[in-house]
Amino acid sequence: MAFTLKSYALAALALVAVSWPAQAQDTINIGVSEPLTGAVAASGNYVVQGAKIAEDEINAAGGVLGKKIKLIIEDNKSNPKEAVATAEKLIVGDKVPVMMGAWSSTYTLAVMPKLMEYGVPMVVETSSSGKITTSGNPWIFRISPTSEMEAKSFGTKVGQFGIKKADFLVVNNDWGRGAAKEFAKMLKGKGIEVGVIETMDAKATDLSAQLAKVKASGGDTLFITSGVEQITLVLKQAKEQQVKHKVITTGGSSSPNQLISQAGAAANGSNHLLFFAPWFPETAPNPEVAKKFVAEWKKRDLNFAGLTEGFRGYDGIKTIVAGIKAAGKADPKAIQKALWGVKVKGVNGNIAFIKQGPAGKESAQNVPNVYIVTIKDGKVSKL
Amino acid sequence: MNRRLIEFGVVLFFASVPFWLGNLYYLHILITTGIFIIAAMSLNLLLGYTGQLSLGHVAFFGIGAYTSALISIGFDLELTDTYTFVFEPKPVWFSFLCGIAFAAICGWLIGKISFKVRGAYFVIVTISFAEVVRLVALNWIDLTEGPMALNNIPPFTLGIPGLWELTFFKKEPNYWLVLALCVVSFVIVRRLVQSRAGRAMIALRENESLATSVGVDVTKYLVLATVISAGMAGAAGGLYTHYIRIVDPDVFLFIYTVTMVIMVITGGKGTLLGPIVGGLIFGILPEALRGLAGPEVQWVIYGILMILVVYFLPGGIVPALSNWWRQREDNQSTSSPGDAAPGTAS
Amino acid sequence: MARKPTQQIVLTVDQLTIRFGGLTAVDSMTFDVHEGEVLSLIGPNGAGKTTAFNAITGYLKPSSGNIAYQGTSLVGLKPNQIAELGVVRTFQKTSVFGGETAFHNVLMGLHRQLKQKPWQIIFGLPSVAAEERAMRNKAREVLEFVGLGARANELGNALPYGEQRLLEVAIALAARPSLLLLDEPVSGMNPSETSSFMKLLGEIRKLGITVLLVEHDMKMVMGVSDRVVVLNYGSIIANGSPAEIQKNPDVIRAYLGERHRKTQAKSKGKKRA
Amino acid sequence: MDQLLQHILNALILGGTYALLGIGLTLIFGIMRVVNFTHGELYTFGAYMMFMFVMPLQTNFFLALILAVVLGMALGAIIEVVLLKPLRGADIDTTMLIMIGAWIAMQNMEQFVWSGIAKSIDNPFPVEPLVIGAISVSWIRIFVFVVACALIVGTSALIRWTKLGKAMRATFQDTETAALMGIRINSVYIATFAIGSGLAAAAGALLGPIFVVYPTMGDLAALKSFAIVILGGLGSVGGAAIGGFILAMMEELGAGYISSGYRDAMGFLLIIVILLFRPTGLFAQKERIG
Repeated sequence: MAFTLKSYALAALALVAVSWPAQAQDTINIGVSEPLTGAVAASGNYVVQGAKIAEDEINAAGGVLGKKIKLIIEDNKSNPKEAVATAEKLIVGDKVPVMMGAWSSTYTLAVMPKLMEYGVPMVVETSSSGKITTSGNPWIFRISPTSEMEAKSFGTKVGQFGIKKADFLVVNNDWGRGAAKEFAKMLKGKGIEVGVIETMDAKATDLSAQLAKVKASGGDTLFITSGVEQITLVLKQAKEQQVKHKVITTGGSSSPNQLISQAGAAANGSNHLLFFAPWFPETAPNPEVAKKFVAEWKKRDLNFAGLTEGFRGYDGIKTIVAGIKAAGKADPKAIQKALWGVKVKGVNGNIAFIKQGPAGKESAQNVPNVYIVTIKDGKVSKL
Repeated sequence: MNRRLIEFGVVLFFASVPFWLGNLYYLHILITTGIFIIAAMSLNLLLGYTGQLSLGHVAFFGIGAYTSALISIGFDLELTDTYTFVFEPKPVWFSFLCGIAFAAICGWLIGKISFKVRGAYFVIVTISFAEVVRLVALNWIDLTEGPMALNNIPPFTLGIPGLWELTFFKKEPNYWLVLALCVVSFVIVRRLVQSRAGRAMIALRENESLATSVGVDVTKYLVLATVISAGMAGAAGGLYTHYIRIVDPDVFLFIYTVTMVIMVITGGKGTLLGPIVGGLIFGILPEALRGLAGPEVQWVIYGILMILVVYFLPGGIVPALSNWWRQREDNQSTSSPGDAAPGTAS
Repeated sequence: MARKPTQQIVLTVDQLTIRFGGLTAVDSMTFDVHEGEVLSLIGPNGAGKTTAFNAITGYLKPSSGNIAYQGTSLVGLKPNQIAELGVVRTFQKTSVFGGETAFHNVLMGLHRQLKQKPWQIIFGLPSVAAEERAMRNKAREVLEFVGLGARANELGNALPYGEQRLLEVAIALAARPSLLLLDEPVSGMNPSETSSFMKLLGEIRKLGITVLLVEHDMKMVMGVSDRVVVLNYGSIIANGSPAEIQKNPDVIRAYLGERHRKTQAKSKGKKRA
Repeated sequence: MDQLLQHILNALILGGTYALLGIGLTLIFGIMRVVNFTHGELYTFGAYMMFMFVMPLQTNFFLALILAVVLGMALGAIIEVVLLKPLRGADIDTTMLIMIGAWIAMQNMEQFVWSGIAKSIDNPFPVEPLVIGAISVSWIRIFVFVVACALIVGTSALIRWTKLGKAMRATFQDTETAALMGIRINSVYIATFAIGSGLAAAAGALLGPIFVVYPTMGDLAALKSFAIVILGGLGSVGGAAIGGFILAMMEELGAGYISSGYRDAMGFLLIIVILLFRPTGLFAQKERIG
């Protein structure tokens, strides 16, 4: 039986031998949880590239509170549970005072209880589900628009599209379902008929069955909400199956340039709701910020198609750093308090937070700008 | 008794970990490792003792997790247009037991069905079962929230309702809870394999026709092993769900079964300590290697490691070490007949 | 001293026929086994002896005919159910639990004699521990009985061939048979091992166990059997005492004359289920 | 009605590649008694090779397809020689564990080399689909279907009429006797594994340009191959071919008329139902369990 002891002792030794790299305290760490692999990896990587531009820019200007900032980037693998694991690691392991993440609404919603539990604020850069800011989590600071905001903004221009009957093909998660719900509500409010609402798994690549149903529904417009990878597939397969609907994508993750390069002619005629239009930075509320960001992106030889996502990371980190500066210390509670008062000139526009959700534990929501672009003959043009 | 004392000491040592470890993140790793060790122990009962390569084991883990989560947060199901079945939230300890029970029932059902076939067929049936369960969890959105995941699952609570209650928000109580269930699982498996039932399972693994010739009922014992194994895996799933407090359909991914298989094979299938040693290695190694290699590279290493273990150490680490130890002991004294524990290397 | 066999019939094999596809392995076989006797089933390779064994113990489904043990039909029962009735067999090809010690091999054989239930085991009731202790003693006794007492801690597949065959018998005995079917138990044993096995068989008879034996070793068959049934090409050609069989001209022609040549040509038709 | 026709057409075209996957797997199982868990990775490998040749290297599309298949066969032969050859005579569970280890290692290597981001592959076919009345199909899919059918027919012909095919069939029937008759079993095994792998790589290389290429794409493909093979009976080439088409039809119709979410569940439900009622598959002639 002495053997029993021995193996346990060995295991214990292994445990003790796991030593953590000592953390240097001359930097302020910012946790980032993004999907770097998996179904929506492309978008996550673009966001991180944008965030890195902000990091370098801030550090080149001397950092914040006399210290450099350091992004600790974790891959949430396009999965809500992994998103929780990254939050756990960033907050408990790396002791970051503030986070940015987690791209999809589903991942963000998954992370939110951890923010409550440990009391760490998170800037939400992409997620659009209404639930995020209405569930009473005071650690949430969202700079991206909700699906409702996006639908409302689109509603002012819906007349230009002449829609009679709309169908939906959305990714099967909080983001897609939320978008379908809000847009359908808005359209019905305008007297437009809503046909089929089809969902697709985030990992699905063969969408022929859903498209056959959309085709059979007899609508004239198809709203698509998903990541750019899946939108590419939908456009290609819709073309193959002769689905004649006019296409409108929502959610701002459609990267029109990537669609043009990967879906080719199938992308022609499609319309896209975006939160940054890098082809026309002069139209942004802060043209100098937008132009500088686009220039830096190009200088780094990054994929132009990623700009429509990359700005989110840039704006998010800028917002966080403004919060840290206003707080005067890298403390979660202080940053949370300070973020309420920040005014940031971002790529999308001027970032400032309004209150949303149940009284006493409101979440913070920014009111961003929405753009619509159209792909014509392989080129992006303003609507 | 010397042996009892050592075992007690080992448990005491592990129980003392939160007092001196000092880093909550390490504790978090230990908790998830412990949960996987329970799952690996349950798989070992099937894979190691009955010799059935069940590659759908994660289904029971996930069923336990989902059942316990749903019962603790409540759910409603629109059964017909006019009638909606509303299930009120129940206390966590109760939901946890329900998770175990439901996983065990599923184990019974699957055992009854899949032991009609063996070998490659059995393996594929078990994989298919896990995959079907995953797709149900993904698509039955009314019940499971599908890819949106079940969120805000309550943590464990302990105490007398109304008088005194302790909610397991913190890491330490969760750690002790997992440790306690590890010990319970270990004791159950040990009692089982050192009894009539366990010997019947081992006999089936060693020589099925000989086993039946002395009266061992094949189906009965394979199903019994599956039921107990599924219940234990369900318990691990319940622990997981109330600790992590979120569960999504990816909990059913094949890779988690593979993780358990690697733990059992490397540690030593059909040994009591194998899953513990394998579980500790593969629970802690990813964290230890994190600075050195990305997750992909790590998984490449684990895959190759598994191949090497099957080639060069087919029994796993524990039997190899125990043989080495026994040979040393044999040089000093000879043991009396019949004292070695059956089918174990401890 | 062996107990006298009674005229009480325990096993009835009636018109047993087994076909594999077009091949008839056993054709209308009919014989009885009496309580307490040693009955040998002999015949050249491929005569259908092992096939008949497999049918009696439930490893093969008969194509037609009936098998009954103490009035209960065995047809359609599973091997473990037949074992529960007290009919226990050994296998032609050496068959032990190779990865376990000899002691545990016998413990596994004791399966039928234990009463503990799974829930009692899980809760660790004292009755389980008491039963385990009793069974461990019993296992040692059985090992001593077959003469493997000193080998208790050796792994099954590490034992020499002759001792593996003894271990098989020990496992079968542990299952407390009332009818023991031995399939070529001494094949591959040397003459001195064979003669000590014959002594062991005598001891087994003393326990009141009826024995049905398939064996090629004629010295052994003639030495231990009360009666002998001779098979050729699936049919019974003779049935009687060893002395009668040795004089039977059919047997001499069909079987003994050919035997030598047949055993040279390696086993064909030793098909098992 | 139009929708039904479209579904049937889609299923027919998908079925061709499913059949390729199934035949590859069933050949390896039937002849070598190995459950090849790397099958999905060879499929992924074929797709990535196609991507590599067509996109960064700008190789001709059709040449790239041939190269992808050949490289898939080579990789299969390497796996056979390195991993399986030392394990001749080992039980089926041992080889399964080895193959699972190889699968994990290969998949993560792909992830490491190509990153987790999905890739798409250009094809030289016209974008405008072929329209027949109310239904339509793209030219690339027609091409894929034709190539898949050609490969199925080619493989069957190889098994039926060539010397290698005879050796394979003999080994399938009885390895020992085949060896006694002078068939070099090792060569047959290597050839079998290479052909099976080549077919998986071909399926990946063909579907890659239709869908997208990503590191875990092989998981579902492997699981579906299992379903196809069980459906057709382990070891039955004809059964696997028919099984591929049946599975595709069930998926497409299930997705179209029941729920698109359960599309991938069809195969697994089918496995469970078949094994309950006819464990040897629909088309197996011989009883072969275990």
